[in-house]
Amino acid sequence: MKGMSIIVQKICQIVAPVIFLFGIYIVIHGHLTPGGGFAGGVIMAGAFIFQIISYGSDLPKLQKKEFSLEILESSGILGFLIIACLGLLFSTVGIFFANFLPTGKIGELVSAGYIPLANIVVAAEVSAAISLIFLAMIVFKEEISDDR
Amino acid sequence: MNNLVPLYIVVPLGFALLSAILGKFIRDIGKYLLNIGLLFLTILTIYLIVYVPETLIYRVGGFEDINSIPIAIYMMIDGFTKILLLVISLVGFLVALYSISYTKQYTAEPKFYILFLLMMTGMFGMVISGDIFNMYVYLEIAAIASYALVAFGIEKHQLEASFKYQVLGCVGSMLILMGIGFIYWQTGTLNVADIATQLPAAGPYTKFVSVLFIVGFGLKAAMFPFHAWLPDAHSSAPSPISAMLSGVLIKAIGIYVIFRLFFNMFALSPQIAMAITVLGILSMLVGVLLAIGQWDIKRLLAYHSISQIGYVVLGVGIGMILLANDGDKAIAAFSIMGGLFHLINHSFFKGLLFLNSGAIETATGTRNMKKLGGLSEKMPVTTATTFSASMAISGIPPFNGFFSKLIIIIAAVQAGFYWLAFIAVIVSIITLASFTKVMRYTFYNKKLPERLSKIKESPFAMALSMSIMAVLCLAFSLLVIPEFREIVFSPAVEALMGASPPINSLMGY
Amino acid sequence: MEIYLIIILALMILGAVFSLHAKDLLSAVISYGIVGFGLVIAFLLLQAPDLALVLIVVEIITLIIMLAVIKNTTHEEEKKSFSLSSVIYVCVALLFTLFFFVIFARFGSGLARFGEDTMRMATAYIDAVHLTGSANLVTGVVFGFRAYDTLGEATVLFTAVVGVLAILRIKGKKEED
Amino acid sequence: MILYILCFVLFMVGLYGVLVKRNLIKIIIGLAIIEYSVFLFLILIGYVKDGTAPILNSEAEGAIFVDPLPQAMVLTAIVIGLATTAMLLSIAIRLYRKYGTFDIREIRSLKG
Repeated sequence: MKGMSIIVQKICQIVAPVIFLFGIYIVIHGHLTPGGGFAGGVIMAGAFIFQIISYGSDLPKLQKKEFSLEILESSGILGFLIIACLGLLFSTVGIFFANFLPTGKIGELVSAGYIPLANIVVAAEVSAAISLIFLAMIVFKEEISDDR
Repeated sequence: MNNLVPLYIVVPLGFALLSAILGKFIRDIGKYLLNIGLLFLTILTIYLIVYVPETLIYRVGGFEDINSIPIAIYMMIDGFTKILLLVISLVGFLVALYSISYTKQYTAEPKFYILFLLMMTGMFGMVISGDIFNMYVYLEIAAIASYALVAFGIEKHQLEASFKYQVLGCVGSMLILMGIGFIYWQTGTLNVADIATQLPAAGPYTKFVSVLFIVGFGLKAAMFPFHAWLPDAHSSAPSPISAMLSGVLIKAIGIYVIFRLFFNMFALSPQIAMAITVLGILSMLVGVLLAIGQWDIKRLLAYHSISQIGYVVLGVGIGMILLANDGDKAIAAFSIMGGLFHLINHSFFKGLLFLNSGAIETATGTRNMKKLGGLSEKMPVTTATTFSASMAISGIPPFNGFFSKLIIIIAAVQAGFYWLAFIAVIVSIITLASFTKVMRYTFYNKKLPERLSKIKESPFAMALSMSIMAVLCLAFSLLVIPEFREIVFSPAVEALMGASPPINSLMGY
Repeated sequence: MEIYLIIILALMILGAVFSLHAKDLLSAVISYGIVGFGLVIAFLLLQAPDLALVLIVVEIITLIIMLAVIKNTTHEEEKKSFSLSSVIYVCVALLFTLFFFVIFARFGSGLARFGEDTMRMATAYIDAVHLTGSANLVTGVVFGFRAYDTLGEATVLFTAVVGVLAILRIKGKKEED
Repeated sequence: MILYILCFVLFMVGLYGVLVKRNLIKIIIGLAIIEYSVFLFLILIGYVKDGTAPILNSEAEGAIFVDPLPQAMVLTAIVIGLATTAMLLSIAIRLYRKYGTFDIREIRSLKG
């Protein structure tokens, strides 16, 4: 897939890291300001897609990305399931989604028990998932144009 | 005891994710994880049915009710749920056994098993949840997994069928979400038991909301006016998947929710009960009339699924009408038991029929009965299992279909709906006619055509799972005996009706 | 505040009608964007910042994917053939909307008017913040009280990705049989 | 009450797109419009007159809050809507590659 013009690539060089950083900010502060796992994950996926569109890359590199993103995605949800099951094992009364970490003072960065962990893990899963959907469509269109 | 309840979600979901990660490195990890997981869940369900008769309530997250308003999501396993859990796990395990050798023909085999496990997660989560929005989320998982599985073979007709199925499924889901919005608007809560206390008995508002739910879940269960997607989706899906769709999916995310909502959440109103029963009768008639002209085996079976679902809805619908017009409670309990018994039986013989059609298709390469003939010489096991399944669906005595249809017809007669019983008998006779046609044209009529001479019996895993299912078709007719009936059906009927008289007194022995 | 919502909703309906009647697929997809971004503004007006944030980015990505799909396909749609079914449908739709309006006008009084407080389960979510400890109540509900829904919902996205990858693979069946 | 009626009209426009239109992409757009109208309907229910966004920061001590529960539901439903649209689009690409057109009439090779 050929990339876009030099102007777009230069802008992407400057803007994509900022978008990615903004996504990480939204995820980390999920339990304090609006946003959270889903919003941050989607923004990170947007930064990734922005780079793919503006720079373009050949087929094998895209397929290699696809492989690593699938691993990231399934381990993301597995992490979320493990956090849920940790509630089953550790918390005093042993319930499925129990909040086994101390909830701390409301408003501080490290405060809401396992919610920041869950935010990070879900953000990884959502960003990998949406980038994979976009990659699958690009790789598919790439392969059709190859054999036509 | 309560900590067993989340296992129904953790095991299939955990195994799906493990097979997604490890599947990249170890060749057939998905196949084994699927079978081990479903075998474990079948044993867990049988243990729950036999040894844990009481209802299990489980608050996810451990948040206690604040001044008697439930704030956590409830997981609830009662008698009715256990029947569905048994159907899902046992039929799922046998179909997983069957698909070990069936899916060798597909390229992305590991993805097939990941999607199968995710469909199981969706169905289990849907059946054990006691919260309507939670039901919607897990319904969506099972639905999206089944959309992908229907289109797994990527031929023209499979893609087109899956697209039509997705469009109607998505419209159904959005109607359900709108219904949930209306209920939240009226009651302010999402817990099924809590809504039952808050919802006003029978105003025009509750009727509008129940119509929304009937249309939404009717689309999912392919009842009469909304069955357009079922023949295409079930006939073009890979055979183990159409066995799961017909046998289990339309029950778990369609019929189960309609009964759960209209018995436990909405107040019983005579008009709604009559509407549901009429839909059941129409599905019964339309399904079997459309099935007569079919020559493609799987399309014929798909139309029969619609008519057999009509039987289940008819059985439980008569009970609902009697309860709504506060008629005789014993007959209502009896007819609900007949409906649930037919639900279990239909899962087994319809699943077996689809597996047989898959075996015929892999052996001969075609499903069109005109091109088949005289297979009984080369494929004795498949012939035997198809024979037992055809007899079961047409309701021939030693098989389970006969007993459940008999109970529904007796209940209809006792409840005074004579023309309902008459229609049920007529439909059963037409079913028998179309299945003798299937047996004659595919297995017995003329000499084996020469191009089919070199076909061989279906592979071991397929033959094993088909024969186990055929034996189960016979074994489940033992459920009519009072002791077994007491264990399996009394808690289920009680869950739906609230305290019900013992069913044995009715059968007179 | 209601006036702005009514204006935006009218714009969304116009955008939706135009996107369905647009001759060219590209203009259909772009006018579909009107509906999406109108909804983002409606969410902001209805005090739902979380949703506005998620929806604006999801909308952009949906538009990108749709444009990728119709990039080099036939742009112009088939010629406008007058179909009876669309007329029937429009009449049925008008009838149904009238019926819906009558039902709502007659007994709508039983329901809470727009802006009235209908919370029952949610009052507990607002008072029992200390249980989850999250300052953002919506994240507290999504990841705390109803975390089981979020697990299901992350699984929905995982299922969709595996489904898309399974459908978009190149060869469906192995060549030999 | 006018807001709920407009929301319902948007639902009917989406349903029109799904039932009457013959182009695959138009059907997918119709479905997405139905989804958006149901999300708006859920949030309209949750709105409380002059309530603030449900965030507990310093200056929102005694303020009235908007209902957080429909917002959590719609957050989940948005991602489900994205998943459904992605599945529909992948099938639309595949059908386009096989049939060369997005028009459902030519694709309508299946009977009844």
